Amino acid sequence: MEITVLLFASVAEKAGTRKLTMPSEPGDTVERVRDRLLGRFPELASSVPTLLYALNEEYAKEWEPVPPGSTLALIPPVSGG
Amino acid sequence: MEITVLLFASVAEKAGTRKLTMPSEPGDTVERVRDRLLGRFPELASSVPTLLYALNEEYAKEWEPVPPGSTLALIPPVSGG
Amino acid sequence: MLIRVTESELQPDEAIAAVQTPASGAVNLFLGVVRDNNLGRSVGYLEYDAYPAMAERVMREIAEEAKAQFGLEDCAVLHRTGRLEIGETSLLVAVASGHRAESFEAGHWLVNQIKKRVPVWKKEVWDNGEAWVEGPESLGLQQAPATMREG
Amino acid sequence: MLIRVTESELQPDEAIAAVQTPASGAVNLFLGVVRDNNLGRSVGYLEYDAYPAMAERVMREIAEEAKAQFGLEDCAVLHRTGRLEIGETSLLVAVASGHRAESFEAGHWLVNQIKKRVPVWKKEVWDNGEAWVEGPESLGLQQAPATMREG
Repeated sequence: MEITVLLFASVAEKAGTRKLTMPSEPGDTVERVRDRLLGRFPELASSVPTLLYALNEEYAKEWEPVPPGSTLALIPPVSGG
Repeated sequence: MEITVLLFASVAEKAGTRKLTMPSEPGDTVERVRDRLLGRFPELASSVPTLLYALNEEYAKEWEPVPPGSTLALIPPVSGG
Repeated sequence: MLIRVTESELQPDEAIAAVQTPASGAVNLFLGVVRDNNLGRSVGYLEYDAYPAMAERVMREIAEEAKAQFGLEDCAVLHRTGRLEIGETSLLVAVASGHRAESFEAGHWLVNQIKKRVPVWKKEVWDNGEAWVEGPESLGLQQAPATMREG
Repeated sequence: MLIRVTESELQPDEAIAAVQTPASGAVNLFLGVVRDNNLGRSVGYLEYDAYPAMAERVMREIAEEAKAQFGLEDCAVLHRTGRLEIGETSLLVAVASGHRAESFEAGHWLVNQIKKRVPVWKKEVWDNGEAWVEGPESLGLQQAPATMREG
Protein backbone atom coordinates (compact mmCIF):
# COMPACT_ATOMS: atom_id res chain seq x y z
CA MET A 1 0.00 0.00 0.00
CA GLU A 2 1.07 3.55 -0.68
CA ILE A 3 0.71 7.05 0.69
CA THR A 4 -0.40 9.87 -1.60
CA VAL A 5 1.34 13.21 -1.00
CA LEU A 6 -0.13 16.50 -2.22
CA LEU A 7 1.93 19.66 -2.62
CA PHE A 8 0.63 23.21 -3.15
CA ALA A 9 1.73 26.73 -3.97
CA SER A 10 5.37 27.51 -3.08
CA VAL A 11 6.02 23.93 -1.94
CA ALA A 12 4.74 22.50 -5.23
CA GLU A 13 6.89 24.96 -7.15
CA LYS A 14 10.02 24.08 -5.17
CA ALA A 15 9.46 20.33 -5.62
CA GLY A 16 8.39 20.68 -9.23
CA THR A 17 5.38 18.43 -8.63
CA ARG A 18 1.88 18.68 -7.11
CA LYS A 19 1.26 15.01 -6.39
CA LEU A 20 3.31 11.87 -5.80
CA THR A 21 3.04 8.52 -4.08
CA MET A 22 5.43 6.98 -1.58
CA PRO A 23 5.58 3.42 -0.23
CA SER A 24 3.98 3.16 3.20
CA GLU A 25 6.22 1.95 6.07
CA PRO A 26 5.23 0.45 9.42
CA GLY A 27 5.00 3.10 12.15
CA ASP A 28 4.63 5.98 9.68
CA THR A 29 3.71 9.31 11.23
CA VAL A 30 3.26 12.69 9.57
CA GLU A 31 6.78 13.61 10.65
CA ARG A 32 8.38 10.41 9.33
CA VAL A 33 6.72 10.67 5.92
CA ARG A 34 7.71 14.32 5.74
CA ASP A 35 11.32 13.46 6.58
CA ARG A 36 11.49 10.78 3.85
CA LEU A 37 10.07 13.38 1.48
CA LEU A 38 12.80 15.85 2.48
CA GLY A 39 15.36 13.20 1.55
CA ARG A 40 13.92 13.20 -1.93
CA PHE A 41 13.30 16.99 -2.14
CA PRO A 42 15.95 18.72 0.01
CA GLU A 43 14.81 22.06 -1.45
CA LEU A 44 11.71 21.80 0.80
CA ALA A 45 13.74 22.09 4.02
CA SER A 46 13.34 25.87 4.23
CA SER A 47 9.54 25.49 4.13
CA VAL A 48 9.35 23.16 7.13
CA PRO A 49 9.25 25.72 9.99
CA THR A 50 5.94 27.21 8.74
CA LEU A 51 4.45 24.04 7.26
CA LEU A 52 1.16 22.53 8.42
CA TYR A 53 -0.10 19.07 7.46
CA ALA A 54 -3.43 17.59 6.48
CA LEU A 55 -4.30 13.91 6.64
CA ASN A 56 -7.26 12.98 4.44
CA GLU A 57 -8.36 16.63 4.21
CA GLU A 58 -8.09 17.44 7.92
CA TYR A 59 -5.32 19.30 9.73
CA ALA A 60 -3.05 16.80 11.52
CA LYS A 61 -0.22 17.05 14.05
CA GLU A 62 3.29 15.82 13.28
CA TRP A 63 2.99 12.84 15.66
CA GLU A 64 -0.22 11.48 14.12
CA PRO A 65 0.01 8.03 12.47
CA VAL A 66 -0.28 7.81 8.68
CA PRO A 67 -2.01 4.54 7.76
CA PRO A 68 -1.42 2.98 4.32
CA GLY A 69 -3.77 4.46 1.74
CA SER A 70 -3.76 7.89 3.38
CA THR A 71 -3.44 11.21 1.61
CA LEU A 72 -0.98 13.58 3.26
CA ALA A 73 -0.96 17.22 2.17
CA LEU A 74 1.78 19.75 2.90
CA ILE A 75 0.15 23.10 3.69
CA PRO A 76 2.38 26.19 3.45
CA PRO A 77 1.01 29.39 5.13
CA VAL A 78 -2.37 30.02 3.55
CA SER A 79 -3.25 33.33 1.88
CA GLY A 80 -6.80 32.96 0.64
CA GLY A 81 -9.44 35.67 0.66
CA MET B 1 -45.42 85.25 1.61
CA GLU B 2 -46.22 81.83 2.91
CA ILE B 3 -44.57 78.94 4.71
CA THR B 4 -44.88 75.42 3.32
CA VAL B 5 -45.35 72.70 5.93
CA LEU B 6 -44.64 69.03 5.20
CA LEU B 7 -46.04 66.20 7.30
CA PHE B 8 -44.97 62.53 7.20
CA ALA B 9 -45.87 59.09 8.49
CA SER B 10 -47.89 59.10 11.75
CA VAL B 11 -48.07 62.91 11.79
CA ALA B 12 -49.48 63.05 8.26
CA GLU B 13 -52.04 60.40 9.17
CA LYS B 14 -53.16 62.25 12.31
CA ALA B 15 -53.50 65.56 10.44
CA GLY B 16 -55.06 63.94 7.37
CA THR B 17 -52.70 65.85 5.08
CA ARG B 18 -49.09 65.70 3.89
CA LYS B 19 -48.61 69.30 2.80
CA LEU B 20 -50.14 72.67 3.55
CA THR B 21 -49.27 76.35 3.47
CA MET B 22 -49.58 78.92 6.25
CA PRO B 23 -49.24 82.69 6.15
CA SER B 24 -45.83 83.84 7.34
CA GLU B 25 -45.77 86.17 10.39
CA PRO B 26 -43.03 88.52 11.55
CA GLY B 27 -40.70 86.88 14.09
CA ASP B 28 -41.70 83.34 13.08
CA THR B 29 -39.56 80.58 14.59
CA VAL B 30 -39.91 76.81 14.24
CA GLU B 31 -41.69 76.73 17.58
CA ARG B 32 -44.14 79.53 16.70
CA VAL B 33 -45.12 77.99 13.38
CA ARG B 34 -45.54 74.62 15.08
CA ASP B 35 -47.75 76.16 17.75
CA ARG B 36 -49.98 77.81 15.15
CA LEU B 37 -50.18 74.44 13.45
CA LEU B 38 -51.24 72.79 16.73
CA GLY B 39 -54.10 75.29 16.93
CA ARG B 40 -55.33 73.97 13.61
CA PHE B 41 -54.52 70.28 14.28
CA PRO B 42 -54.82 69.68 18.04
CA GLU B 43 -54.50 65.91 17.35
CA LEU B 44 -50.76 66.51 16.74
CA ALA B 45 -50.10 67.53 20.37
CA SER B 46 -49.19 63.98 21.45
CA SER B 47 -46.47 63.85 18.75
CA VAL B 48 -44.65 66.97 19.93
CA PRO B 49 -42.36 65.44 22.61
CA THR B 50 -40.57 63.25 20.05
CA LEU B 51 -40.84 65.56 17.06
CA LEU B 52 -37.83 66.95 15.21
CA TYR B 53 -37.97 69.73 12.62
CA ALA B 54 -36.33 70.39 9.28
CA LEU B 55 -36.06 73.80 7.65
CA ASN B 56 -35.43 73.61 3.90
CA GLU B 57 -34.27 69.97 4.19
CA GLU B 58 -31.93 70.42 7.16
CA TYR B 59 -32.57 69.60 10.81
CA ALA B 60 -33.39 72.81 12.71
CA LYS B 61 -33.81 73.74 16.39
CA GLU B 62 -37.08 75.10 17.77
CA TRP B 63 -35.66 78.62 18.25
CA GLU B 64 -34.47 78.99 14.65
CA PRO B 65 -36.18 81.72 12.58
CA VAL B 66 -38.47 80.66 9.73
CA PRO B 67 -38.22 83.25 6.94
CA PRO B 68 -41.12 83.69 4.51
CA GLY B 69 -40.91 81.17 1.67
CA SER B 70 -39.38 78.46 3.87
CA THR B 71 -40.34 74.80 3.92
CA LEU B 72 -40.78 73.43 7.43
CA ALA B 73 -41.05 69.65 7.86
CA LEU B 74 -42.28 67.86 10.97
CA ILE B 75 -40.12 64.77 11.51
CA PRO B 76 -41.53 62.06 13.79
CA PRO B 77 -39.01 59.44 15.06
CA VAL B 78 -37.46 57.92 11.96
CA SER B 79 -37.48 54.17 11.30
CA GLY B 80 -35.70 53.66 8.02
CA GLY B 81 -33.42 50.76 7.18
CA MET C 1 -20.92 58.33 -4.49
CA LEU C 2 -24.25 56.70 -5.30
CA ILE C 3 -27.11 58.04 -3.12
CA ARG C 4 -30.73 57.29 -3.95
CA VAL C 5 -34.26 57.13 -2.53
CA THR C 6 -36.45 55.21 -4.94
CA GLU C 7 -39.66 53.19 -5.29
CA SER C 8 -37.86 50.70 -7.56
CA GLU C 9 -36.26 47.41 -6.57
CA LEU C 10 -32.71 47.81 -5.23
CA GLN C 11 -29.95 46.02 -7.18
CA PRO C 12 -26.94 44.73 -5.20
CA ASP C 13 -24.78 44.53 -8.34
CA GLU C 14 -25.35 48.20 -9.09
CA ALA C 15 -24.27 49.25 -5.58
CA ILE C 16 -21.16 47.05 -5.71
CA ALA C 17 -20.13 48.35 -9.13
CA ALA C 18 -20.71 51.93 -7.99
CA VAL C 19 -18.19 51.77 -5.13
CA GLN C 20 -15.39 49.62 -6.57
CA THR C 21 -12.06 51.23 -7.51
CA PRO C 22 -8.79 49.55 -8.59
CA ALA C 23 -7.37 50.13 -5.08
CA SER C 24 -10.32 48.38 -3.37
CA GLY C 25 -9.42 45.08 -1.75
CA ALA C 26 -12.67 44.78 0.17
CA VAL C 27 -16.29 45.57 -0.55
CA ASN C 28 -18.91 45.24 2.15
CA LEU C 29 -22.57 45.24 1.21
CA PHE C 30 -25.37 45.44 3.74
CA LEU C 31 -28.98 44.65 2.87
CA GLY C 32 -31.80 45.64 5.17
CA VAL C 33 -34.53 43.13 4.39
CA VAL C 34 -38.23 42.93 5.31
CA ARG C 35 -38.55 40.29 8.03
CA ASP C 36 -41.68 38.22 8.65
CA ASN C 37 -41.77 39.19 12.33
CA ASN C 38 -41.02 42.07 14.70
CA LEU C 39 -41.15 42.19 18.50
CA GLY C 40 -42.86 38.80 18.51
CA ARG C 41 -45.57 39.83 16.06
CA SER C 42 -46.09 38.34 12.59
CA VAL C 43 -45.66 41.02 9.90
CA GLY C 44 -47.67 41.00 6.64
CA TYR C 45 -45.78 43.71 4.78
CA LEU C 46 -44.18 47.13 5.30
CA GLU C 47 -45.10 50.51 3.86
CA TYR C 48 -42.20 53.02 3.73
CA ASP C 49 -42.76 56.77 3.75
CA ALA C 50 -39.90 59.24 3.19
CA TYR C 51 -38.97 62.87 2.75
CA PRO C 52 -36.96 62.00 -0.35
CA ALA C 53 -35.06 65.25 -0.96
CA MET C 54 -33.96 65.54 2.66
CA ALA C 55 -33.33 61.80 2.99
CA GLU C 56 -30.91 61.92 0.07
CA ARG C 57 -29.22 64.99 1.53
CA VAL C 58 -28.74 63.32 4.94
CA MET C 59 -27.63 60.03 3.34
CA ARG C 60 -24.98 61.92 1.37
CA GLU C 61 -23.85 63.73 4.53
CA ILE C 62 -23.46 60.43 6.40
CA ALA C 63 -21.66 58.84 3.43
CA GLU C 64 -19.18 61.75 3.23
CA GLU C 65 -18.54 61.46 6.97
CA ALA C 66 -17.90 57.71 6.66
CA LYS C 67 -15.60 58.15 3.68
CA ALA C 68 -13.43 60.65 5.56
CA GLN C 69 -13.55 58.89 8.95
CA PHE C 70 -12.72 55.39 7.69
CA GLY C 71 -10.57 56.36 4.69
CA LEU C 72 -12.91 54.58 2.26
CA GLU C 73 -12.46 54.34 -1.48
CA ASP C 74 -16.16 55.04 -1.92
CA CYS C 75 -19.60 54.21 -0.54
CA ALA C 76 -23.21 54.03 -1.68
CA VAL C 77 -26.53 54.29 0.17
CA LEU C 78 -29.86 53.39 -1.43
CA HIS C 79 -33.25 53.31 0.30
CA ARG C 80 -36.45 51.99 -1.18
CA THR C 81 -39.91 53.38 -0.35
CA GLY C 82 -43.49 52.29 -0.91
CA ARG C 83 -44.94 48.85 -0.18
CA LEU C 84 -42.34 46.14 0.47
CA GLU C 85 -43.12 42.45 0.89
CA ILE C 86 -41.33 39.95 3.15
CA GLY C 87 -37.85 39.25 1.74
CA GLU C 88 -37.59 42.49 -0.25
CA THR C 89 -34.63 44.80 0.31
CA SER C 90 -35.39 48.21 1.82
CA LEU C 91 -31.81 49.42 2.34
CA LEU C 92 -28.51 48.87 0.53
CA VAL C 93 -25.24 50.17 1.97
CA ALA C 94 -22.05 49.42 0.02
CA VAL C 95 -18.55 50.31 1.15
CA ALA C 96 -15.24 49.81 -0.66
CA SER C 97 -11.88 50.09 1.09
CA GLY C 98 -8.30 48.91 0.79
CA HIS C 99 -8.62 46.35 3.58
CA ARG C 100 -11.46 44.42 5.16
CA ALA C 101 -11.57 45.80 8.71
CA GLU C 102 -12.56 49.31 7.59
CA SER C 103 -15.19 47.92 5.25
CA PHE C 104 -16.98 46.09 8.09
CA GLU C 105 -16.61 48.96 10.57
CA ALA C 106 -17.71 51.64 8.12
CA GLY C 107 -20.67 49.57 6.91
CA HIS C 108 -21.91 49.04 10.45
CA TRP C 109 -21.38 52.70 11.37
CA LEU C 110 -23.26 53.85 8.26
CA VAL C 111 -26.30 51.68 9.00
CA ASN C 112 -26.36 52.89 12.62
CA GLN C 113 -26.30 56.53 11.49
CA ILE C 114 -29.00 55.92 8.87
CA LYS C 115 -31.31 54.48 11.56
CA LYS C 116 -30.74 57.61 13.66
CA ARG C 117 -30.89 60.43 11.16
CA VAL C 118 -32.45 59.68 7.77
CA PRO C 119 -36.11 60.86 7.42
CA VAL C 120 -37.67 57.56 6.37
CA TRP C 121 -40.48 55.79 8.21
CA LYS C 122 -41.98 52.34 8.08
CA LYS C 123 -45.48 51.20 8.87
CA GLU C 124 -45.95 47.57 9.87
CA VAL C 125 -49.10 46.00 8.54
CA TRP C 126 -50.45 42.85 10.20
CA ASP C 127 -53.57 40.77 9.55
CA ASN C 128 -55.57 42.80 12.03
CA GLY C 129 -54.00 46.22 12.17
CA GLU C 130 -51.06 48.48 11.44
CA ALA C 131 -48.70 50.91 13.19
CA TRP C 132 -45.95 53.36 12.34
CA VAL C 133 -42.68 52.18 13.82
CA GLU C 134 -40.71 54.66 15.91
CA GLY C 135 -37.07 53.64 15.58
CA PRO C 136 -35.60 53.18 19.09
CA GLU C 137 -32.35 54.71 17.81
CA SER C 138 -33.97 57.72 16.10
CA LEU C 139 -32.76 61.14 17.25
CA GLY C 140 -36.38 62.10 17.95
CA LEU C 141 -36.84 59.31 20.48
CA GLN C 142 -33.41 59.92 21.98
CA GLN C 143 -34.39 63.51 22.85
CA ALA C 144 -37.64 62.47 24.53
CA PRO C 145 -37.98 62.01 28.30
CA ALA C 146 -36.77 58.54 29.36
CA THR C 147 -40.29 57.43 30.29
CA MET C 148 -41.45 57.90 26.68
CA ARG C 149 -38.59 55.91 25.23
CA GLU C 150 -39.75 52.80 26.99
CA GLY C 151 -43.22 52.90 25.44
CA MET D 1 -25.41 26.43 3.35
CA LEU D 2 -23.68 27.27 0.06
CA ILE D 3 -19.96 26.36 0.10
CA ARG D 4 -17.92 26.34 -3.09
CA VAL D 5 -14.38 26.51 -4.48
CA THR D 6 -14.57 27.28 -8.18
CA GLU D 7 -12.67 28.66 -11.16
CA SER D 8 -15.82 30.49 -12.33
CA GLU D 9 -16.76 34.10 -11.65
CA LEU D 10 -18.47 34.61 -8.28
CA GLN D 11 -22.03 36.00 -8.35
CA PRO D 12 -23.12 38.23 -5.44
CA ASP D 13 -26.81 37.69 -6.23
CA GLU D 14 -26.41 33.93 -5.94
CA ALA D 15 -24.79 34.20 -2.49
CA ILE D 16 -27.45 36.63 -1.24
CA ALA D 17 -30.31 34.43 -2.49
CA ALA D 18 -28.68 31.35 -0.94
CA VAL D 19 -28.69 32.72 2.62
CA GLN D 20 -31.99 34.63 2.79
CA THR D 21 -34.88 33.26 4.84
CA PRO D 22 -38.24 34.89 5.74
CA ALA D 23 -36.90 35.65 9.24
CA SER D 24 -33.80 37.46 7.91
CA GLY D 25 -33.81 41.20 8.55
CA ALA D 26 -30.17 41.68 7.61
CA VAL D 27 -27.86 40.26 4.98
CA ASN D 28 -24.17 41.09 5.00
CA LEU D 29 -22.08 40.33 1.95
CA PHE D 30 -18.31 40.62 1.90
CA LEU D 31 -16.31 40.62 -1.33
CA GLY D 32 -12.57 40.08 -1.30
CA VAL D 33 -11.37 41.84 -4.43
CA VAL D 34 -8.04 41.85 -6.29
CA ARG D 35 -6.37 45.18 -5.50
CA ASP D 36 -3.90 46.93 -7.82
CA ASN D 37 -1.28 47.19 -5.06
CA ASN D 38 0.08 45.34 -2.03
CA LEU D 39 2.70 46.43 0.50
CA GLY D 40 3.52 49.41 -1.70
CA ARG D 41 4.07 47.31 -4.80
CA SER D 42 1.99 47.54 -7.99
CA VAL D 43 0.22 44.20 -8.68
CA GLY D 44 -0.41 42.91 -12.24
CA TYR D 45 -2.69 40.00 -11.38
CA LEU D 46 -3.11 37.16 -8.87
CA GLU D 47 -2.96 33.42 -9.36
CA TYR D 48 -4.88 31.38 -6.75
CA ASP D 49 -3.99 27.80 -5.89
CA ALA D 50 -6.17 25.66 -3.60
CA TYR D 51 -6.70 22.24 -2.12
CA PRO D 52 -10.35 22.30 -3.19
CA ALA D 53 -11.74 19.29 -1.31
CA MET D 54 -10.14 20.32 1.96
CA ALA D 55 -10.85 24.02 1.40
CA GLU D 56 -14.56 23.29 1.04
CA ARG D 57 -14.46 21.09 4.13
CA VAL D 58 -12.79 23.81 6.24
CA MET D 59 -15.08 26.52 4.82
CA ARG D 60 -18.10 24.45 5.83
CA GLU D 61 -16.64 23.90 9.32
CA ILE D 62 -16.12 27.65 9.77
CA ALA D 63 -19.59 28.42 8.43
CA GLU D 64 -21.20 25.93 10.86
CA GLU D 65 -19.25 27.48 13.74
CA ALA D 66 -20.40 30.98 12.74
CA LYS D 67 -24.01 29.89 12.37
CA ALA D 68 -24.07 28.44 15.88
CA GLN D 69 -21.98 31.14 17.54
CA PHE D 70 -23.87 34.15 16.11
CA GLY D 71 -27.32 32.54 15.78
CA LEU D 72 -27.40 33.13 12.03
CA GLU D 73 -30.22 32.21 9.69
CA ASP D 74 -27.67 30.94 7.18
CA CYS D 75 -24.32 31.72 5.60
CA ALA D 76 -22.40 31.08 2.38
CA VAL D 77 -18.69 31.00 1.54
CA LEU D 78 -17.37 30.93 -2.04
CA HIS D 79 -13.74 31.14 -3.10
CA ARG D 80 -12.50 31.51 -6.64
CA THR D 81 -9.21 30.03 -7.91
CA GLY D 82 -7.05 30.42 -11.01
CA ARG D 83 -5.93 33.69 -12.55
CA LEU D 84 -7.76 36.78 -11.27
CA GLU D 85 -7.38 40.29 -12.68
CA ILE D 86 -7.54 43.58 -10.75
CA GLY D 87 -11.13 44.23 -9.65
CA GLU D 88 -12.23 40.59 -9.80
CA THR D 89 -13.79 38.95 -6.75
CA SER D 90 -11.80 36.15 -5.10
CA LEU D 91 -13.96 35.62 -2.01
CA LEU D 92 -17.67 35.96 -1.25
CA VAL D 93 -18.98 35.61 2.30
CA ALA D 94 -22.72 36.09 2.82
CA VAL D 95 -24.47 36.06 6.18
CA ALA D 96 -28.18 36.36 6.98
CA SER D 97 -29.50 37.09 10.47
CA GLY D 98 -32.48 38.54 12.25
CA HIS D 99 -30.74 41.80 13.10
CA ARG D 100 -27.85 43.79 11.69
CA ALA D 101 -25.25 43.62 14.48
CA GLU D 102 -24.80 39.83 14.19
CA SER D 103 -24.56 40.05 10.42
CA PHE D 104 -21.61 42.45 10.59
CA GLU D 105 -19.89 40.61 13.44
CA ALA D 106 -20.33 37.16 11.91
CA GLY D 107 -19.20 38.34 8.47
CA HIS D 108 -16.01 39.83 9.90
CA TRP D 109 -15.35 36.75 12.04
CA LEU D 110 -15.85 34.44 9.06
CA VAL D 111 -13.39 36.32 6.87
CA ASN D 112 -10.82 36.34 9.69
CA GLN D 113 -11.14 32.57 10.11
CA ILE D 114 -10.93 31.97 6.36
CA LYS D 115 -7.63 33.90 6.22
CA LYS D 116 -6.29 31.71 9.03
CA ARG D 117 -7.45 28.25 8.12
CA VAL D 118 -8.62 27.65 4.55
CA PRO D 119 -6.01 25.98 2.29
CA VAL D 120 -5.94 28.54 -0.51
CA TRP D 121 -2.85 30.42 -1.68
CA LYS D 122 -2.26 33.44 -3.85
CA LYS D 123 0.72 34.33 -5.98
CA GLU D 124 1.27 37.99 -6.78
CA VAL D 125 2.52 38.64 -10.27
CA TRP D 126 4.23 41.96 -11.04
CA ASP D 127 5.83 43.34 -14.20
CA ASN D 128 9.20 41.97 -13.20
CA GLY D 129 8.56 38.98 -10.96
CA GLU D 130 6.19 37.00 -8.79
CA ALA D 131 5.90 35.57 -5.27
CA TRP D 132 3.60 33.35 -3.25
CA VAL D 133 1.99 35.34 -0.46
CA GLU D 134 2.22 33.91 3.05
CA GLY D 135 -0.81 35.25 4.90
CA PRO D 136 0.35 36.98 8.10
CA GLU D 137 -2.73 35.56 9.88
CA SER D 138 -2.27 31.99 8.60
CA LEU D 139 -2.00 29.28 11.28
CA GLY D 140 1.29 28.15 9.69
CA LEU D 141 2.96 31.51 10.22
CA GLN D 142 1.46 31.86 13.71
CA GLN D 143 3.22 28.67 14.79
CA ALA D 144 6.61 29.77 13.44
CA PRO D 145 9.32 31.35 15.62
CA ALA D 146 8.71 35.11 15.99
CA THR D 147 11.79 35.94 13.95
CA MET D 148 10.34 34.19 10.91
CA ARG D 149 7.01 35.97 11.17
CA GLU D 150 8.67 39.32 10.62
CA GLY D 151 10.19 38.33 7.29
